[in-house]
Amino acid sequence: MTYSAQLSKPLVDYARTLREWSTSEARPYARAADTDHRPPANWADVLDTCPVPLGRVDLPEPQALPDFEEGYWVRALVFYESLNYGDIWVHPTLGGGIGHLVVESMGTPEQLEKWYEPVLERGFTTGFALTEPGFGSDTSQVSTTATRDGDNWVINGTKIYCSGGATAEYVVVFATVDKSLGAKGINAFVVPKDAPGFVVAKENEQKLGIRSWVTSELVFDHCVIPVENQLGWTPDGAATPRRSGQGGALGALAHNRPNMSAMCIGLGQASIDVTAGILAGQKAGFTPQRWQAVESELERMNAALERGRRMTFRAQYLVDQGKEDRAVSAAGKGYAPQTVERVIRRCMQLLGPEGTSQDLLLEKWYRDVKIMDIFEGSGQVQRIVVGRTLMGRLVG
Amino acid sequence: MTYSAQLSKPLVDYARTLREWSTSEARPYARAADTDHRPPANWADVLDTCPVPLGRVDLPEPQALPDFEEGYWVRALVFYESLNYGDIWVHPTLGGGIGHLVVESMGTPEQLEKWYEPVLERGFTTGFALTEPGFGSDTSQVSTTATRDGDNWVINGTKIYCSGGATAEYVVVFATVDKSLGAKGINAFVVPKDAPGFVVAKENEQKLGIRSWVTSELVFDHCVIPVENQLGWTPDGAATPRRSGQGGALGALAHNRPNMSAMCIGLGQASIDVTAGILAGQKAGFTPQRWQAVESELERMNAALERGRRMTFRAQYLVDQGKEDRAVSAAGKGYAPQTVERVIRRCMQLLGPEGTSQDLLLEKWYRDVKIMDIFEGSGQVQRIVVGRTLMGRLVG
Amino acid sequence: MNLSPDEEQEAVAELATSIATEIVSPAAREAEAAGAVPDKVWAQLVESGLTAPIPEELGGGGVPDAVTQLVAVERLAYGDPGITMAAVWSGAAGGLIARHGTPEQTERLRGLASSRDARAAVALFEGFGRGPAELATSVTVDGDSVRVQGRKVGVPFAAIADPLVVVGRDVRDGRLRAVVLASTDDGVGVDEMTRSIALDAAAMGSVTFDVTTTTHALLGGVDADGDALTSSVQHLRLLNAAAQIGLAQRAVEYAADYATTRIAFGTPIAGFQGVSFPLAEALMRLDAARLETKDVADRLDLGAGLGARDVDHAVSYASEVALEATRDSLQTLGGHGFITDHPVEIWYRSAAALAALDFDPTCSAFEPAL
Amino acid sequence: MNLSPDEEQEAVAELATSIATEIVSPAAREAEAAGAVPDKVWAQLVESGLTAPIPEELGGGGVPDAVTQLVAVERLAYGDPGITMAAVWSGAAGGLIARHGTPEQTERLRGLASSRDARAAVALFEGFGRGPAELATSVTVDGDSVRVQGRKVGVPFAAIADPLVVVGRDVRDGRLRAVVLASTDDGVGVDEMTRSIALDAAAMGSVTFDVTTTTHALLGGVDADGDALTSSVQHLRLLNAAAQIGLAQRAVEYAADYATTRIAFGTPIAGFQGVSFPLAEALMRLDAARLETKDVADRLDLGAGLGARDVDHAVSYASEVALEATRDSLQTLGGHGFITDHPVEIWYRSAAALAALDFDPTCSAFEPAL
Repeated sequence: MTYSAQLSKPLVDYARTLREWSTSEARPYARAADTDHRPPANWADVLDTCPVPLGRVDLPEPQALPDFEEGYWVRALVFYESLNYGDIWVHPTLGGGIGHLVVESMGTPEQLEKWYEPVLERGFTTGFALTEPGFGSDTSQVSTTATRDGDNWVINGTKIYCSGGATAEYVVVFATVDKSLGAKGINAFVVPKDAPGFVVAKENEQKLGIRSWVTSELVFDHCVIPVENQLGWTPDGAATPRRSGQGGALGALAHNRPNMSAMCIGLGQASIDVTAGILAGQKAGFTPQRWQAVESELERMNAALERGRRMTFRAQYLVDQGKEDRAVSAAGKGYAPQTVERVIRRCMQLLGPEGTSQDLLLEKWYRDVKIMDIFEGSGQVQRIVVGRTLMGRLVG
Repeated sequence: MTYSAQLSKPLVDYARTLREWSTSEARPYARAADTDHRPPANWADVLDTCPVPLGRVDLPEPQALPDFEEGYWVRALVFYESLNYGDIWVHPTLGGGIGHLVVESMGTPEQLEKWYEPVLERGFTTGFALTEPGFGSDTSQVSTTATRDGDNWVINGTKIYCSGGATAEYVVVFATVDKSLGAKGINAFVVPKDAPGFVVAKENEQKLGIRSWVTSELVFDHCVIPVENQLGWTPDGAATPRRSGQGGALGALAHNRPNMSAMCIGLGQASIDVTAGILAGQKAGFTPQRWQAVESELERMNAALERGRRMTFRAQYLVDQGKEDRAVSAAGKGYAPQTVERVIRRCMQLLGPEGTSQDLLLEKWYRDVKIMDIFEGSGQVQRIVVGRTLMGRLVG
Repeated sequence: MNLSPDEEQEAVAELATSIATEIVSPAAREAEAAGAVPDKVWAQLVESGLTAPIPEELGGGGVPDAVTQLVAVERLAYGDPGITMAAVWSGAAGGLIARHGTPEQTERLRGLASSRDARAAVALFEGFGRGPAELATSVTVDGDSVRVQGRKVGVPFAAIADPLVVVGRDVRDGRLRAVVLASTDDGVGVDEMTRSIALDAAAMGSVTFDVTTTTHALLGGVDADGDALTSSVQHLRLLNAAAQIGLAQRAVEYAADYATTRIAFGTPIAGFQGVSFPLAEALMRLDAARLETKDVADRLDLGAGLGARDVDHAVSYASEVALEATRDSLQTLGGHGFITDHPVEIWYRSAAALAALDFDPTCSAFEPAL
Repeated sequence: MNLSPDEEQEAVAELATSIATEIVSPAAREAEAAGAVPDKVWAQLVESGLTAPIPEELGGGGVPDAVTQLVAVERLAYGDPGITMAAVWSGAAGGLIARHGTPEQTERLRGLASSRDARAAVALFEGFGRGPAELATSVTVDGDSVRVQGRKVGVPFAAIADPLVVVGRDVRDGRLRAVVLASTDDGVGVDEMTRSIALDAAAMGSVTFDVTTTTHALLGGVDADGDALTSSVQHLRLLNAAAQIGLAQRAVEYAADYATTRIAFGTPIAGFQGVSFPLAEALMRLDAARLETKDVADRLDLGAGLGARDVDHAVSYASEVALEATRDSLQTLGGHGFITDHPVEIWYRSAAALAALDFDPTCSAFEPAL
């Protein structure tokens, strides 16, 4: 088979069906989800209306996503773009979270059996607690401590941006066992939601966007967990960890960068399409010069979005081929979110003040998409990753 | 008087006269100056045709520029923009150079009498030798050495980008007397063109642009000069230097940043005007959509140029008021040259392949203007200067 | 050429900065939540005389020159753009009446200038990139009768403004006209009000007009000078640009301050050029935008043969600068910029709201991030 | 979906890279000075079969698929764009004839494909942003007679090309037509040749046509398929984009290499994000441009219902990327980038020349630097 960037017909059809469903069935709840800071109460009913599998974990039988010849990760991109084309509120209702991905990445066989496999079987949300008030990108600065006390670890510290922190069965917490070791002292611990000293300080943080996505502030106040909850450890001591502490955290996130880009692209495409639809009905209001400019703008925005889409597909294509390339996925992440931000902004401008009003969803998507420019590494981080392919570790 | 960015009528008239002259009389020699890597042989005759004073130094009586209420430095901007609107070849024929500015900045009274005042009286070119093959912006890396030998200094090293290096009466050379002192070991020395060991390795370097501006590669091969040629020194030892070595070099250049911006703006405006003139005659060749785009482009380019002009004027206005602000002049230098580069490039594109041919001067100006984005500090340097006003010395 | 601030400008800048810092900024969240400026803050702004250019003899605080007005708005918006523009837009209606009104019309200002309850507005924008010369809102004068027809967007206090000064064009000679109405007048249809991405304290909405009134409502009467009105209206647009500059300057300073204290990879993040350069660029661009608005405002004031496009470009550039500057400021804080513990997100949203209010697609262009 | 290079692509990339590095790049300055590709280099390029997609049975090196041709041009331009495009543009004429010609026309290729002296050209561009659908050059077929009228710019080997394949539109049905002429034919008026900012090895010029010939000169005869020709012509445009990508990639790598060894302020300058980030961005954008050209080329090859605008945008983006990438590369070297001791200035100039050759002002927009 020669070079081709075309998706197979089954995947294209799946994408179309999903996009149409998310537009007609999910999007109507988008404004309320933002205002209420949670998905609609009837979210399961809404999901029930979807004619294609969504990979739900809330059903008695976990629902698998269909397979396509393109492979797992490329399928994921199509899924995320199409789903978020409607709105972003659906995403967390599909459960999962990312805590168990860290378990999968770093756990011993016993730990996988205890904390990873049940997620696949039963489907429940797992939390992830890395970021702290004192740092963001520089994860070596973890200041939450884990202190050995006999057969237990005692955890102390504050974590923010814990996705699913308030609703997860357990949260994977990154803490240092010895600050003097720097990044090497950081370990991951499974903290069940009922552990003593586990405090939900803010159930859902007040955010610019993605308000219906629960991110919590968690406080660990002498929180006690058994020693075997340290990932990569057995009660008898260190097992061979599959990945180290920081690496584990980043490893679990690595494949997610392109997914984040795909969500952005979904929102960007939705914004262009909504805008183009409204403007088409308003053509008479524009001078011919301005209408030409408007048409060129829409065309250029679509071309830019398509560029981001291609970069993102390439990154996950390589993952599916077993040839993961961090710089390729970083390039896509550096391109797509900021470009989509500009796309949505420009769409709002083209529509005038009504474009920034809450009558439309563009202003919401503009707020939502901002985090996707930060999550999984800001543009600076992506530039460092890409720059190192040319100039090595000098780039930092 | 309230706020006003308007120039007085006399200065506007002077600018117009100069611009018209440089366009009609100087521009016709521009292509040859580029090809021949020197100003036209009859340059003095060309200058004779100018109806307003140019500040020539080649005449028996040095010619002063007229005074205007706006002050010395604002006048200089108008002068540089208008003069270079025709082409850049005229500039060096007006003599001067910048070596004597360093003398003025760093010299003792005796040194000023010997090397500065004669320039004002007789007018001749003075050279400046700072950059070396091994460094550019980081002037602390000067590796040319000055070694004391009795009543002499012996200078060894290679300098590039020496403006007027091959034609100057003397060159001010920056050399270190003690490498271990870093920037503090760097001193400035007046090296007459007939000093033993003064070698013109390349009379005029092969450059992308400004080919008619002589910049030389100079080699100092055990070049011997008297000890009193060290600026700020007397035969009896150190006088109180007005400024230190590096500071002297930078001080002499500080007021020149906005001048460099003004030259750029002259070239940018010339490019827009030439392009607009040609395109006006080709309107019929464009579709209406494209013609609208062309018109918008020209308008936006003019607006951008005007922005750079305002920034540049503000910087020199402050100098004239005795309130020099390095960050203000850095902002203008960060804005104008790169913007002009894009302006000229876009003009060439609008004209198609004939726009990049040597039939027009745009391709020459595109090459010329590139150095103005580098001379007197690249964009990075300007960002550091401006960033420090917000964040202090952390920015570097 | 005189680019130095004069005494009045310096005094205004100082006063406005202190009000911005001490009164406006602390009330920003409250005003947004309430969708209205807190009474006490409104009163203090009205008393300052900074937000309505109304002569002292009409009970106002005096009419500063055009550049000084920009300075005042920029500095106040440095405190909070939502509160500031609510007051400025309300004051703008009074300013227009004071400058162009008939004696009968200006007389009405006496109450307005000092009232703490009055909300006035100018209904100017129509979207579609239309500048004053292209407004589609029509004013038909027929004997004593005047009919106003059109649709306006981004009208402050859309549901309650009184006076509501509507700007349109005379169908007979094309001259710019303003008509003094009220939101509650017959024929004024206010769309259902919804919140916006920002600036909710100004309670903006869309309004459809089909009003029949008399020539008494024509600002400045039947023979009003359309060119003078155009100049005033263009000036109003520059006030929005000034607000963009003020809010963006604040965002950049906030981010720069954060960058000097926040440690990552062993050093304050200001030490990374990837962090410091975008902020430096924002500062450079703000310089350019500030000079542009001042220059254009000054020339408007002089009646200098100014192309309308100069205003279009000045407004457009200020918006572009503010959009990117607030974005880069938010990014400087990373994830922390995304939570409402920090105010950067307000400025980020406000820049977007202002940028959509007065927008011409031919003055700037979409560019992908890379 | 298959984004992996196949064996042919890998082999072509390897061959082209080695020719680029060992043969093309070292000859760059000489070719520019002479305004012609040195004979030996030309011969080696022709022998490689990489620059002319001519079937083996006609004496060529075979016709690779569209994406593979892009790979070849990109890699060769990595060596030097001037030499590469001279050969590619000459080869393109042969490629068009091979693909669309009548047996009589393709027969003539036997000599051309292996000749080291022949210079052929396609006269395609007209400026004004015109894509193939809008070409103003007219082809009038009247019985056995064919008349070609129009003006072409950026015609390679303008004064000597034989064959010179002129692309225009049939005045009767609007279909795209190509007519096989020679520069020396009656009615072909070549403007006085001047040098350009770059790419002088291709000896480009402007040519005016008013030629009367016979239907024998119509590429593919009277009934030639206009849509198939359109697809080929669009593909030619993508080759220019590939050249932009190749030269820009080279510039970025060169600058990155410099940045890792050049010391300033105590550290290799690659350690400053102000240096490394622009190069990283260039690399990211090159990735995007490369994927775009390949995708569009592949869909052209498939005859997939491709909008002509996709080609316009791909070409435009590749130019934008190359212009900025070469600029940032030159800046990385600072003053040293400005002297001809380093080759970055060649790539900087070449990007400008290619960017002006095929340009549509509606696909991108002027942006000030700040």
